[in-house]
Amino acid sequence: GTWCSGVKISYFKGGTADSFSDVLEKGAKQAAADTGADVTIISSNWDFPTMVQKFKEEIAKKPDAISFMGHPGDAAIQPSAKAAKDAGILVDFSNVPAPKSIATVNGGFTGANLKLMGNNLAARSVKDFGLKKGDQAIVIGTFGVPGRSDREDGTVSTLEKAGVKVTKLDLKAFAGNAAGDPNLVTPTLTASILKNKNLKLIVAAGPILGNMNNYFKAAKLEPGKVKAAGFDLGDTVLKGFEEGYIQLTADQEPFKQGYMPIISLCLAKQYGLGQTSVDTSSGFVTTANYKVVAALPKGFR
Amino acid sequence: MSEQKKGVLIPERLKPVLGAFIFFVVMMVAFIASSPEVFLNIGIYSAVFLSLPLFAIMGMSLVFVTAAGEIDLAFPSIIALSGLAFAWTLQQTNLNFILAAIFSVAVGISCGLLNGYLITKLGLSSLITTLGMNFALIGLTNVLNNGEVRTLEGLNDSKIKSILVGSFGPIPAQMFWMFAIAFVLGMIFHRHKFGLHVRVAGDNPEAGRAMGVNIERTKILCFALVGLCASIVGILGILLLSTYFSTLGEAYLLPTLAAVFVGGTPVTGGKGTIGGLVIGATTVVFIQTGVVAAGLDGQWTSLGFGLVIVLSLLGHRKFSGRLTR
Amino acid sequence: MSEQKKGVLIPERLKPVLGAFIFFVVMMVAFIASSPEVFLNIGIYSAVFLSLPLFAIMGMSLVFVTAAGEIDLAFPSIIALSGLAFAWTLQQTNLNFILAAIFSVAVGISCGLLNGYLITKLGLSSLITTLGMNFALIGLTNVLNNGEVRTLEGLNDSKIKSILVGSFGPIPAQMFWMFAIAFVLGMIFHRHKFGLHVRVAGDNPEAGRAMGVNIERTKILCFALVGLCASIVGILGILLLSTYFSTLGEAYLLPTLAAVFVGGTPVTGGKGTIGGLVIGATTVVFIQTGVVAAGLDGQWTSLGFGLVIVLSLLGHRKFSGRLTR
Amino acid sequence: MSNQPIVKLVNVNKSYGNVYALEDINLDFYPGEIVSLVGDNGAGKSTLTKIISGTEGPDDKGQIMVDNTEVKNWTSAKARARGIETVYQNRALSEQQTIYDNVFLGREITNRFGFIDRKKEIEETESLMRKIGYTSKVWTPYSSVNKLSGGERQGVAISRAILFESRLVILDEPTTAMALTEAAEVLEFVRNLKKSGKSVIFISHNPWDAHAVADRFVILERGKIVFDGPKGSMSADDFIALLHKFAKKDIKS
Amino acid sequence: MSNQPIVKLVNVNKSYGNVYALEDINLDFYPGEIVSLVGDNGAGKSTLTKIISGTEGPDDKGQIMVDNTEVKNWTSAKARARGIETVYQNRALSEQQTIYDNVFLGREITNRFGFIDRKKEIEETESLMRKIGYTSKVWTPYSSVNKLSGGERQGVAISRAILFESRLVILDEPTTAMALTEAAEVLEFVRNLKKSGKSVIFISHNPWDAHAVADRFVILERGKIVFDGPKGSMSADDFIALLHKFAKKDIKS
Ligand SMILES: Nc1ncnc2c1ncn2[C@@H]1O[C@H](COP(=O)(O)OP(=O)(O)OP(=O)(O)O)[C@@H](O)[C@H]1O
Ligand SMILES: Nc1ncnc2c1ncn2[C@@H]1O[C@H](COP(=O)(O)OP(=O)(O)OP(=O)(O)O)[C@@H](O)[C@H]1O
Ligand SMILES: [Mg+2]
Ligand SMILES: [Mg+2]
Repeated sequence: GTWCSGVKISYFKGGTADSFSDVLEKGAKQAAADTGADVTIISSNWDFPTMVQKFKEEIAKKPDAISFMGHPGDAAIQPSAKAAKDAGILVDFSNVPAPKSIATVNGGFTGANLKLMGNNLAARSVKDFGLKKGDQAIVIGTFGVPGRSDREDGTVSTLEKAGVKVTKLDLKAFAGNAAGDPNLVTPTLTASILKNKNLKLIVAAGPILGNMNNYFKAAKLEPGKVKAAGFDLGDTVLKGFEEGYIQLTADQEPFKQGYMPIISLCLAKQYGLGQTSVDTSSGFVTTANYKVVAALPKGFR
Repeated sequence: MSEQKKGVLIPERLKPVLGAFIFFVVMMVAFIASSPEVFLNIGIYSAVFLSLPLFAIMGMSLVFVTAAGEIDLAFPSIIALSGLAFAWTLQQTNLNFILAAIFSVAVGISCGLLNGYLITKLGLSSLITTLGMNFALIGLTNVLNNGEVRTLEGLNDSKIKSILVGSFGPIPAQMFWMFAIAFVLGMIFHRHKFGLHVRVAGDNPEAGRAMGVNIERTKILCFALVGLCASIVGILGILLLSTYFSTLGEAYLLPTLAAVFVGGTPVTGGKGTIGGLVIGATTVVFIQTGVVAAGLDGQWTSLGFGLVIVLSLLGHRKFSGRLTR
Repeated sequence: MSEQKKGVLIPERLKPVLGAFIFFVVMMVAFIASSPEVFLNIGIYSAVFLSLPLFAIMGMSLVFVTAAGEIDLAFPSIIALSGLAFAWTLQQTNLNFILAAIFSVAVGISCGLLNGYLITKLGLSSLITTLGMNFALIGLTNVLNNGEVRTLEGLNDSKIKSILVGSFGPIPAQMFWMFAIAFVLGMIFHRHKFGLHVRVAGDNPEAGRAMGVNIERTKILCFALVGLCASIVGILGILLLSTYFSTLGEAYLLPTLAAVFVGGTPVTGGKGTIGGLVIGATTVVFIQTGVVAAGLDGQWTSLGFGLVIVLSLLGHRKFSGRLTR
Repeated sequence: MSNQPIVKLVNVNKSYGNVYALEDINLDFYPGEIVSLVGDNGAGKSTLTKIISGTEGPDDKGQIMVDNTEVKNWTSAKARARGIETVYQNRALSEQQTIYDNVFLGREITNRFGFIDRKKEIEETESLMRKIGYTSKVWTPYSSVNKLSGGERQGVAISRAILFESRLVILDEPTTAMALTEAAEVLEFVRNLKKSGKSVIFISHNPWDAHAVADRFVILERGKIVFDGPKGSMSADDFIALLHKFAKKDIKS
Repeated sequence: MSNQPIVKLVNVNKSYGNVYALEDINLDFYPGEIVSLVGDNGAGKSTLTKIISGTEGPDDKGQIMVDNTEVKNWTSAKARARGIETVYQNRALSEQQTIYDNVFLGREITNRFGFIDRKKEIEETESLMRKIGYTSKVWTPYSSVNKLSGGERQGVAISRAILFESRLVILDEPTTAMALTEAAEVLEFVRNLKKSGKSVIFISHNPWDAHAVADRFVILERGKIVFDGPKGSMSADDFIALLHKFAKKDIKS
């Protein structure tokens, strides 16, 4: 398409190269191809000060619009959001909601409510797997980094409310980010499994969730003996469903988080339409419906 | 020997600074040529100058440690821990800036002193000790902070914020602080006897000891300076964001180290340059902006960053002779 | 002098190995005492031994580089890039393992040779060059890979996978490979003339040159060895996962470096120990497991990791004298 | 020679681990006297100078007396403040720093905030180097030491030792690796020190040099003093014979 | 002395940047001859030895002839293969390695895969050290060099030079920092080398030592040969006078 050509949009993705950010980028590039918009991809390594810094730099470059994602919260970005508005730049937010800043710029929001997503996953797990007081669960991820770990924090709090005892395995703690190589999680997860005699549930995301079969083998667990749930959806996760290692996942549809903001911003820029908000975290993939999902075209989640 | 080299026009000690500067200019010319619309716009400079001072202030203290023949990899965690001290005190005291800054600086300096003590008094390798301490201190920070994000909204309207990180026309206030600190630390490094002792500590500590210089104390003070600068960086960073995260310091590790070496301070100790560091930090913070502006997105940035570091090293090599083993 | 030290019962060259071993045993005893239900169960050892060989194989090559008086920080990116070569070839050739492995190893070695060339022939500092190259190579990997996750499902049933990373009873096959490589590299490091030349290169390169040793070639080969081991680690890592991510090598940087030093190889060059490295790597991979098993979750892990590194350094210091400046 | 020794060692011992580098050393050094300290490699000569100059502490039992008062926690800074200057065997120069920085190291001329008065240091360095005969068109006080030849480095180390109000100058093998003419200059310089009333401890492995400058000989062997006596009318050959007599014999099988 | 020189230098030059360390050097070294090479600091003595031993390449114009044939791309490995051994001024020892590793460095005894035959190396080291009179209860061939005293290190460096079939041995200031008796042993050793038909280049700043061992003197000054002649009946005092005559004068202002 060419209807949006000449419109400059800076699109923020999170990491330089992780599967989630890469799908975001794919979405944004697809939208660029569909609309003709001139999209520049900005990466922040998921580092908050860097994000804010890059946000300010982009405002200085005066593009037509900025799609800002994964940001560190209102206090840090509201002043810049205001500056962007004053400079006549359209701003859209994605991935993590920032109500005050969104109000400031009259922007749209595309993404999941991550905390809610975490809460929901936990609630659904309690229901589907019949968890009860005294059961144990392991949650793998990053914790206590708001914005980055809202999802996991939400999962933990809801599980704990249900009386489940949660062990947190922090990926960042072991020398950088063990998410990079899921192999490196094996020993600690095994230790945790051995430690938690009453283990009923393991929660993880992305590549770690996709590697669940290997963790189960290492810990000599039968598939399904302990339930596995988590976030994101890729080939390896679907395979996990097929082999019975994974029972539940919630996908926040990163492709849409890349695609929708560009469309919304183009509409706003070219035709003066109001910016759109989209919730991308509507459903769950379960043992009942994973086959349907697996049959869908690949590379979009 | 019958002839002598003549006409060495550039004094030896200015070569690294000049080398770093030439490299910076060449890089900027390339950037301007590739994206004039970005780099001929003053706005981009205002934006880059927001964070430049933080890298530069951190880097200056690393010049001291490096010249003293040691290395410090623990500063990212010290930023996080002293930043926590700052944010926590602000919250507890209803934004008493002075108290919070004092506490933060005290925490930062204590961490530095601890590193210095382990390294000089117990004779441990600084590379590995500070690598270990970086883990230990970020762990401590996380345990204490327990995952809170500390929003300090009141700061947005505070006078102290506008003095420290406000702006004078297009120039962020922290740029002036950076130059002030660079002047003071530059004078100390190049002209004060402490600076001389630092360089001697890195070059030939035995000689220093024989001449009555307290080499251990000198080195410990260098590590303490890292702690001090880390807490300043933490404070400025928090003021800029009005928010505290425990990941505050993480992103500083590699760019700041790179700035030290791109700036012409050799890893081998015995010399260094504060002026060069400021230029090196500027080079480093412009790299990413320049690569993105050149239309190479995301993935290309680290390729560009890496190449610039290696190229700048080659430049120093040709210009000032081999810096390092 | 009128008296001589007598009865030095432990040969000097075994001290670092013994030191690393004692430290490891003390740590394990503490872990067993704190969580017998975990550490008296063979399962945990099987699990730890899955990833231990990857750290250990990587670390062995770093012992060579460190003993040669240099350092290499680029290996994480070499893992990623040579891993990409492996995964890509497998995809292109319908899982032709031999071809993929050859290509991967060639890529890994080439990266190492490039580092070695820059460092020895152009005389650049290895610390900064490899820091820069780490950025450049991961950037290149990302540009080439363009964000794909490469799933290699067919691998799961392949014979080669079960030979390389299958298991013999409770023991993962890669443990045998680790011991085999440790034996070969240990013999080369401690008994072959190449190993002697490596140590001389780190201790007194001038002396080596005067005696006709090609110091440059020796160092370049050490960097090439890092490239080779990085590609082996990449291949094993991909086989374990049956999937390729470009973030594959990232998490190895700090633990592997720590393993080298915890294992008793000093940063100053001139000596090292492959046996110590294996013990050091084992210590490092058990740390996190131990902390988690002790019931301290999340945030405490890095605190524990950092403390163990500093403590082990102190242990070496007391046991073998100052290893490093 | 006056009757009061500048430095007096009483029962000084020094051990490194199980190795005794010095055993029960009793020695006096008087003003205006040149003492040649000789002995085999490893005899303890350098160790003795390090103890006098405060860079190494002796074992507990003995005493160091300066101007007849015992000194405790003797450091190199204190020794220099009391007029004891040392030219170390390894020269103790920081190669990457300038000549003037090295000359004034540890005793910088500063303003009251500790900032170095470069101009003054350079002036004094220049006049000093001129005085002891080291000048050059190639280097200036701004040159860093790594640009200098071995002999020139020696010159910097020596000039540093005499710049300040020194009373006892210790020279640990100052002529090692020096060519004949340069070595001769050092010997001349040692004699001048004596003329200006200073006391000198001169360590050398060259028996002719040691003999040429000395008023008194002290021979150390394996940490012990085996000879301490005036030169008197002893000839160089007598002295060499004496040295051979005390030389340790058991290095050969 | 036979008529064919082992090494012949023809018009050899060596410059470092703008500094000429050697200018138009023409020199022959004959079998069974001890040449004392002397000259001021920085005269170029070490540079000359480095060129002969292949650790530094000369400038293009001159020639190095070994056994009357010109050699090109001369390296230390080649020089050693041709029987030219050097004891460098800085000893060229790797401190952290064992004595036997140092002795055989660059010429290890290995099996055909390159693995070192330790047992053999140790045996040979032991017999060698015994032969030249260095034995000790304190160290063994297993000891690392950093445990040795200066004199002992010198012994390792020297034994390394004679272990192999050497014809020309270059000793660059082998007695520096050595005590009288140890220095005497080195001189004795040099004379033994000659007796066994080897040729020796002996560099020393000690004119008595240089005189004592020499058959022939070569005096270098500022990169040029200013004297090259047999010892004949020249006395030590004549030799010292000669040295003083040629010594560079302009180091003093
Ligand atoms: N720091 C040290 N640690 C252990 N032993 C030491 C140390 N310093 C000196 N020694 C030992 O003490 C003894 C005396 O050494 P010292 O350097 O005083 O001898 P010296 O007479 O100066 O010899 P030289 O003529 O070779 O300089 C020697 O055996 C030496 O090995
Ligand atoms: N690698 C080098 N780079 C630059 N100049 C050098 C180098 N090596 C030697 N020189 C210079 O060459 C000249 C000759 O040095 P050389 O070491 O040969 O003198 P020498 O006669 O051995 O002196 P000494 O008696 O002090 O050992 C000196 O001016 C020295 O500074
Ligand atoms: Mg001595
Ligand atoms: Mg020489």
